[in-house]
Amino acid sequence: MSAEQRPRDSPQIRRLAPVIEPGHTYASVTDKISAIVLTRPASLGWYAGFAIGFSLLGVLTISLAWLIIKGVGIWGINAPIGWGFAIVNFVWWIGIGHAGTLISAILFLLNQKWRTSINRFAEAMTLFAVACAGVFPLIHTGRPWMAFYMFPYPSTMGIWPQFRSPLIWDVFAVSTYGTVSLLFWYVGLIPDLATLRDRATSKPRQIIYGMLSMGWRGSARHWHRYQSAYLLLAGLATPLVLSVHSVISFDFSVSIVPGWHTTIFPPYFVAGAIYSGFAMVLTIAIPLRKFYDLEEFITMRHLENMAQVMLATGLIVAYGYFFEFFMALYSNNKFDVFLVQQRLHGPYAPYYFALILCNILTPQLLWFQKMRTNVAVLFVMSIVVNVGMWLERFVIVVISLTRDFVPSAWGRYSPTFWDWSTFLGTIGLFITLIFLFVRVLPAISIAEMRELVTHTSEEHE
Amino acid sequence: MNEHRSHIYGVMGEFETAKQLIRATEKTREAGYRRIDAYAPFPVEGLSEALGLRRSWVPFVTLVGGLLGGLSGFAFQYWANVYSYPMNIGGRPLNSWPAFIPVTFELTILGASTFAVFGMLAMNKLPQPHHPVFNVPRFTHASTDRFFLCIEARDPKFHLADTARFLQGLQAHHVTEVSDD
Amino acid sequence: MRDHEHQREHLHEPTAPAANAQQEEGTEDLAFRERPLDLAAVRAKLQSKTGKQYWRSLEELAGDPQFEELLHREFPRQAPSEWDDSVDRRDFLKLMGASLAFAGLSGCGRQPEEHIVPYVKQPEGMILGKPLFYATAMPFGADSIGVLVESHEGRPTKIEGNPEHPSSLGAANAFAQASILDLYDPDRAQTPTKFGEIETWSAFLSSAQAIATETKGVNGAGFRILTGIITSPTLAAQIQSLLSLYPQAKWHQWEPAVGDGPREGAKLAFGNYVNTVYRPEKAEVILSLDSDFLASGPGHVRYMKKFYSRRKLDQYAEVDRMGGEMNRLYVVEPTPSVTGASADHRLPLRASEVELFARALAGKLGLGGLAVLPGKNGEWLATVARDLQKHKGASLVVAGEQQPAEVHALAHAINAALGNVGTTLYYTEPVEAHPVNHLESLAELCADMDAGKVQTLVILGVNAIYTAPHNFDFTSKLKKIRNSIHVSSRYEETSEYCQWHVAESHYLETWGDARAFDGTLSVIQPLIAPLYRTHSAREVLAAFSDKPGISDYEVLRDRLKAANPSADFEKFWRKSLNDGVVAGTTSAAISVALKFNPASLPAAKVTPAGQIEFIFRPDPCVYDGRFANNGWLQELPKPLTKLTWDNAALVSPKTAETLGLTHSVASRGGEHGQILSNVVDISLSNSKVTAAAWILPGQADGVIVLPLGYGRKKAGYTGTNKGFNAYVVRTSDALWSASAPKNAIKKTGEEYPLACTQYHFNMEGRKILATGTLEEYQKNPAFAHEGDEQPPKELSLYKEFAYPGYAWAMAIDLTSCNGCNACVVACQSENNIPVVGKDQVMRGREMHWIRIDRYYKAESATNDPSSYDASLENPETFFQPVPCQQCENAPCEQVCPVGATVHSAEGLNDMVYNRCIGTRYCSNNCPYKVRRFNFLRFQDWETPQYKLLRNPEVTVRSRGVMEKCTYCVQRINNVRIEAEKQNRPIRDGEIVTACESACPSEAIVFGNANDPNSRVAKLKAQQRNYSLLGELNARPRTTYLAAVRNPNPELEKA
Amino acid sequence: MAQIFHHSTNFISRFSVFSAIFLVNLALIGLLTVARSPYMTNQNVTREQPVQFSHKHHVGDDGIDCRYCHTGVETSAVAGIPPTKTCMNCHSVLYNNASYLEPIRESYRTDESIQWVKVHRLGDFVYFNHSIHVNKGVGCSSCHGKINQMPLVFQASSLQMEWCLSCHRNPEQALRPRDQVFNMDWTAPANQAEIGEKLKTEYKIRTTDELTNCSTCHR
Repeated sequence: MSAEQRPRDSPQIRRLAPVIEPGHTYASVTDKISAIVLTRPASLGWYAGFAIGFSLLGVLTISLAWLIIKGVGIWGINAPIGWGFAIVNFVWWIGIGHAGTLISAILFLLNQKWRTSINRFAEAMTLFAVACAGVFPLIHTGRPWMAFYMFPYPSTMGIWPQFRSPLIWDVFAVSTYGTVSLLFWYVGLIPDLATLRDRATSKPRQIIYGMLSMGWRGSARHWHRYQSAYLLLAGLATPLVLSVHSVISFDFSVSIVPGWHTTIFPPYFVAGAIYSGFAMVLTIAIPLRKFYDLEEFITMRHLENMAQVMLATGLIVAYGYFFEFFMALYSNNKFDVFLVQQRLHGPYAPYYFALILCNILTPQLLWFQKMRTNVAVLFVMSIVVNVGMWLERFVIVVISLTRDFVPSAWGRYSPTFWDWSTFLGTIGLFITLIFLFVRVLPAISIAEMRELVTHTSEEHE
Repeated sequence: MNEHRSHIYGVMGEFETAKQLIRATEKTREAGYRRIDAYAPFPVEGLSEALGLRRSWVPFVTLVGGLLGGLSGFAFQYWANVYSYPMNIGGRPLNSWPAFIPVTFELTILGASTFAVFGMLAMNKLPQPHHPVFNVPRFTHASTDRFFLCIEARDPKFHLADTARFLQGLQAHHVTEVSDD
Repeated sequence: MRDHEHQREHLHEPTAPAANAQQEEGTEDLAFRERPLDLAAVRAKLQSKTGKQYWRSLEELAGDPQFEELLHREFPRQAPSEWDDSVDRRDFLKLMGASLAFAGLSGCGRQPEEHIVPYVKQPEGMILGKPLFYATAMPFGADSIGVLVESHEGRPTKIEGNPEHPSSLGAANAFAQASILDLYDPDRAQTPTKFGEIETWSAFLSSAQAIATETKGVNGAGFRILTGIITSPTLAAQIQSLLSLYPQAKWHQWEPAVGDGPREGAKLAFGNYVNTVYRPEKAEVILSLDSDFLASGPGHVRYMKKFYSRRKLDQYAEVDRMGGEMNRLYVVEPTPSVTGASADHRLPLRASEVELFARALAGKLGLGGLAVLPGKNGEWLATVARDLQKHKGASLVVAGEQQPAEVHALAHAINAALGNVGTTLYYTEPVEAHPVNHLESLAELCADMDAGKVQTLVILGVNAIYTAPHNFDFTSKLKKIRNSIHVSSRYEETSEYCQWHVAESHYLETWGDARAFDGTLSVIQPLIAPLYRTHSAREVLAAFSDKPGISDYEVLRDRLKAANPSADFEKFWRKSLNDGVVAGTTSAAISVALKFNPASLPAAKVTPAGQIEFIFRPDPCVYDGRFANNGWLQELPKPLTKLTWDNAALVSPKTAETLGLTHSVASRGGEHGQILSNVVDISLSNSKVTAAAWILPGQADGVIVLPLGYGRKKAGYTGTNKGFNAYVVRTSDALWSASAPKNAIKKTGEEYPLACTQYHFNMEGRKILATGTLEEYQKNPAFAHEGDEQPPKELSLYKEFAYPGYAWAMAIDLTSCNGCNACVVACQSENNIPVVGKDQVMRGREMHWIRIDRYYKAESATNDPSSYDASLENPETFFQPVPCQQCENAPCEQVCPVGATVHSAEGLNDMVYNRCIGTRYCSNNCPYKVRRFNFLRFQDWETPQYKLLRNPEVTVRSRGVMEKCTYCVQRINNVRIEAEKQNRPIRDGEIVTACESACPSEAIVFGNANDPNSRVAKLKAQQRNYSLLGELNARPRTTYLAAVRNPNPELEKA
Repeated sequence: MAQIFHHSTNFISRFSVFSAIFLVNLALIGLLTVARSPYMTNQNVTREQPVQFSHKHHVGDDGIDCRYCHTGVETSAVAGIPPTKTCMNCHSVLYNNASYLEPIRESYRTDESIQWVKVHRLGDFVYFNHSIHVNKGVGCSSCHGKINQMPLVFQASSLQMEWCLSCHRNPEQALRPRDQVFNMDWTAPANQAEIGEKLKTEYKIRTTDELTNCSTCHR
């Protein structure tokens, strides 16, 4: 039977909803996806979006220049709040990155076919998010031009980085994460680049795509090794993605600051990362499928599955929040107890309640199929969760620092203009990269779609 | 016949579906051809078996990379903290091995994955932008919706006319000879 | 010398080392210099400091040599001072242009060629690279503090106390230590001026001589001299000789922040002026009648040392005294002072009621006078009286400088009655060269000026227009004077209205002498020839005499010769210079007969109950305004309020409630930075001032304190327009306290941001400050450890690091700390700590390496003084100096990614500035929050004067770097090197940290904990010894000795 | 279209991949080498001085002791550059009208200091103390090289931290009898190892632990 006859709302059929609408051939998927890059002219909307992103990118450049000139003092940080927006944004961006790797690696291992049409741009998103995140650890230092001290090179001082510091772990974790994601993404791209090479009409494009595809010719022998390499990468990326956000959480849990020094952090940070990551994937996927009418490839099934993942991870995060309280009260450590109380009725209580609203209460709507299948709702929801997860990092990083051990040193934090401009700037960087990406590279993995076609056609036979 | 081989890479046949390609490949191997290769727009299940490919070395290379990364990672941290410049950091022991684990782990992953990717490319002899098969005009479809089987001239059993006929016998369309230049 | 061998000034760049301006003046000079100090350049640079000087365009900028320089530095040298972190557009563009270049050039880059500029003739006695110490004295009111000045190749860099000097005994107060910053203050007046136009000294001399001849003609009629209190015999003699030269000339005195009370009180009691000297060490019971004798007034540094020598409990445990001989201090005062806050018992009374208290006490002791104190205060009084009587001859009653003559007279009478005279206090001839009633003296001058009887007025140092009672309207009167000469170190309010302004030399630039509170004479010797074309008061006076141009040096030597016709004068002279005191000049005790009957006193005038009492007090940081331009003192948190850069009208919580005054915590900076307070209009004696209100727990209700010294209109870059000017509402009839109805103070509805470094006063039930009474201590010496959660060492998974050699450690006795701030300034001066300015303090970014936390022992429902709470009416107050705790398990070290802070083999928590990249992780992870971060470029690299100031032994930190207390590692290293050269171990007490050496109460002790005989080891062995937040197991090397107070059990019960 | 790339591109592309990797590493190594090169350290770079003062002549030929001019070396952190007066002690009579000594005489006349060009330039944040090294048996030549053979003084050592550390980690290699400290021609004897050890205990040299503390040189 065909798409239009199928009643969309009856559950048991809905569950069978395909990951790609039927009636597609190898050729048709190839055409449709590669067309976006090769033939379709850039729409006005694209230019508009790109313009926005690019101007925000300009804001970033200015903010950074001013930062280098004046020093981190242009931000709201102070003593005792040594870390502010920079670290909040860093953790937030890294978190967003995680969904990409997760979708492409873990779902691949679990052999979830529905991943195929979203993994490509999810991976791209990962890379760009990591790029945005990577900005902060560097610039948040007092002397960025000295940041190379963090790398283990044979200096004339005969001294090495301090490997007990979580920040050094960050350096390795984030750079590894960046590298591996890039490799993973590129390996996935090679066959599609070959496709583009073969379908490109203009010489320059042929050459560029040709170079990038490295002369891929779909030889069975190559596919043979290719597959095992890809599988291995997926297998490696999975523990990596888990480790990276654990390491990020070590920045806090390894310290002794009340509100940071918690063993629940690694799992709950990872869950939070995936949570925000899927939110961001939705934020991108929904407009993408709309504007480039890819509804047949990114189907309701994808959106719904992602919604379900969000719900699940959201609940884990909620559990994390709960346990922060429980452990503090249970341990009866006076500093922790005081801090969690501060969260409820300290000067920053509103932020905490806003975070609960965004991250725990709102997502409960996802229990209802109606909501899960309502594109508009999902889009709004994804934004809300992104905001919520940002707030979570704000609560953890900043608010914990405002009330630590010695009351005489208690203080408060408020961001300055430059805090905001830097944050928005990175969003600009992200948007810019995403827009460039959809124009020059296939946003959906063509080769894998072809596989999907075979499978679905087999299903239909 | 040998004079052919100098400028001929092999003979290539084109197929509609993956299934046809697999069948054809099996037949070709039964016919005793060994120096053959199949081309598909996506990894076709069963094709490797049909070609009788052995387990790839990629996993082994990856393992080596992982071990290298991890071991060197830990060894370096140990050396730097215990021998190169021992320092009392907050009363922690010089060899605070638990603190060295994260870096060691990340380096293991890094080593393994880089070896996996570059190993795969190397074994595939990539990059290789130029290849005889590209001389076949219709081969562009190999990256879209067509499947190709190529019997190479290097194969001892190879004979231009016979092999071509053999391929046609497998309902291959457009059997063409692949020139080698 | 150190400076020309290795540049100390900067992390990455060489900056001009000790330039020394002496050679500018061509004087005989024993100093080294590298680059001449071009005064024009100085001025130009100083202008740029105010941020006026910008490049007009990037092109122009690109051509600019400064820009080239800027490219090779991490950051622009000419960028406006970070003190105001305003984002200026052109400033922004200018720097934008440079920004691109930074990326490439910063970090690497070769060091430019440098020059070594040796002496031509090296002064003998100087070893290059080794500091020399000179003894001199800082004149201050009716006292002078003997100091030792550290000098590096001719540039004084640090001031410490002179152990030989009676009023110092080796310690120093904040003023004395900060006075070195005044020396290098770029805003000092640098040449004589006439009507504001630069003039030469010779021009002044000639016009002075013209005046002199003219004056001679009318034998002195209309010739007046106005000075503050003068204790310098030489100067006094010179004035006297002038007066004898001009018979009709007059000498007037005006010291705005010291009342006539002490003088007139003595007159009232004994019939003539006498000077009172206390011996707190001999007193078992001390009652202070609104006297802050531990922190201000003549001899206070000595008094503090002596007072706390009686509160050391079982220090160094030689004898197990268990505090047996601990003295007891009662304080009656209107507003919490350093003395009052650290008292065993404190009774808040309105200033005018203090006199009632004194009368009642006198009555109780049977001296006549029938006044009795109603209610609880009466009981309090009775108890105190009993306690005093119990200790006849070993008790002491001290009256405050701002209290009226009556109270002082009563105090004298009471002391006499208690038989304290000769034991706990004694009387001497006045230390002041010419004691007079200052108010009358100034009034007379003003009257005469008004009457046109004054043609020539020479003002020595007095900033009369700023400080004179406003009803005298000094300004308009001064305008009438034909020849007005103002001699002061800065071109200030008064200078503007004078014909001549003579830039006065700093006391470190001149020869002179001064007497201490007990009459001891010190020779003031110059450490450096005048940096600018400045002159001493003596030179100015000489200009009007018949023998002008005679140098201070000669005058001084002649006087001393005359006074000491001893055989070998040179020997005597050298000894006097070396010791800092002139032997045998201490005034002898005199016996005085009490001619005073308390009963005969007229009724005291007391502020009516319904009314509000406004009282004027010198500010604890800028005093009467003379230190207004001193950045160290401006940024020094005031002991009780912890306010910086501002004064505020202090109100008690209850009064605040009735007046509806509150604070709110600003979101930026918050409790540790910015507090928004209500602005009030105060209309008093038909004048008005607008001030920020500050609610101060422990203040007497119905009292509003107006601290003097702020609201300067012409103080300099640092001090101008800070706070409000209380002098504006100060009149001659209400010099120290004025009463007015409630409506005299009105909320304007506006809010004013105050920079407060510690708003939160509650310990939140955490064991931060262990306190107890002597009784508790004697019952349970280990009371400080009740409820301790410090984990036993065995619990650690890790093997201990051994510290076989020295183990540097510090013990701070909280019993002895009263928050006087001496250590904070000492540290700032020793360690080149920058001043960051109000805006940065409000963001919680002050840089003090040692801070003094102030906590109230108040079971307050709220932590906010601005909401009234009975427990805040008179809370017990405690102070806790917090330097880096040098933890053995330092949380900061473990998280530093680059190993910029690591542990030394002697247990120091080393901070390596040049390795630090500024992640601030260490600061986050420091439970004591003692780490300080250079968020912006706080150091001033441009001003040449500040380059002279810096201590070459300490790296000057730059932007983006973390810094903190290092136990003065530079001092440790230097001492160790000397010891090692002699192949001997370091002796206990050989290394003295800056804070330790400054502390008048010897609360801070540093030493080697591995040596069981060291003082620090003995202190740590005490049961009072505990570590701050011990439960965190950071194992601090800095530990505290619990604060023990000695309250009167009788009052405890009540 | 068919073949897009020429045969040669196969080689070119592979070659470029490898050379890229190679070049990156080469660059890194280069960077580290430059950092240690005289270009950065000014090692072995002789400087033009206002007066071409020859240590070879004064020390090597005339045999003047270091301490005659560098008076602070035993007592102070800095050895000290002699005042003009010191030069004039001799040169008021010797070569007292040699033209090349004019700057000296002029300085003495005008009381204007001579601007010598600095040769040994430690990092701004390093607190080196001459006296302790000299007193503990570290000879001048150990760091300054054979001054007595230098017509114009140049910096004989890199003065980089790793160089300092090399000695602070095992001092015995540089220790000599105190009477040899100012001997420019002293060379380590064959049995320096054991002599060093002996001297190390005799001089009470601190442990390597202590000598390599950050605060030993940085404050």
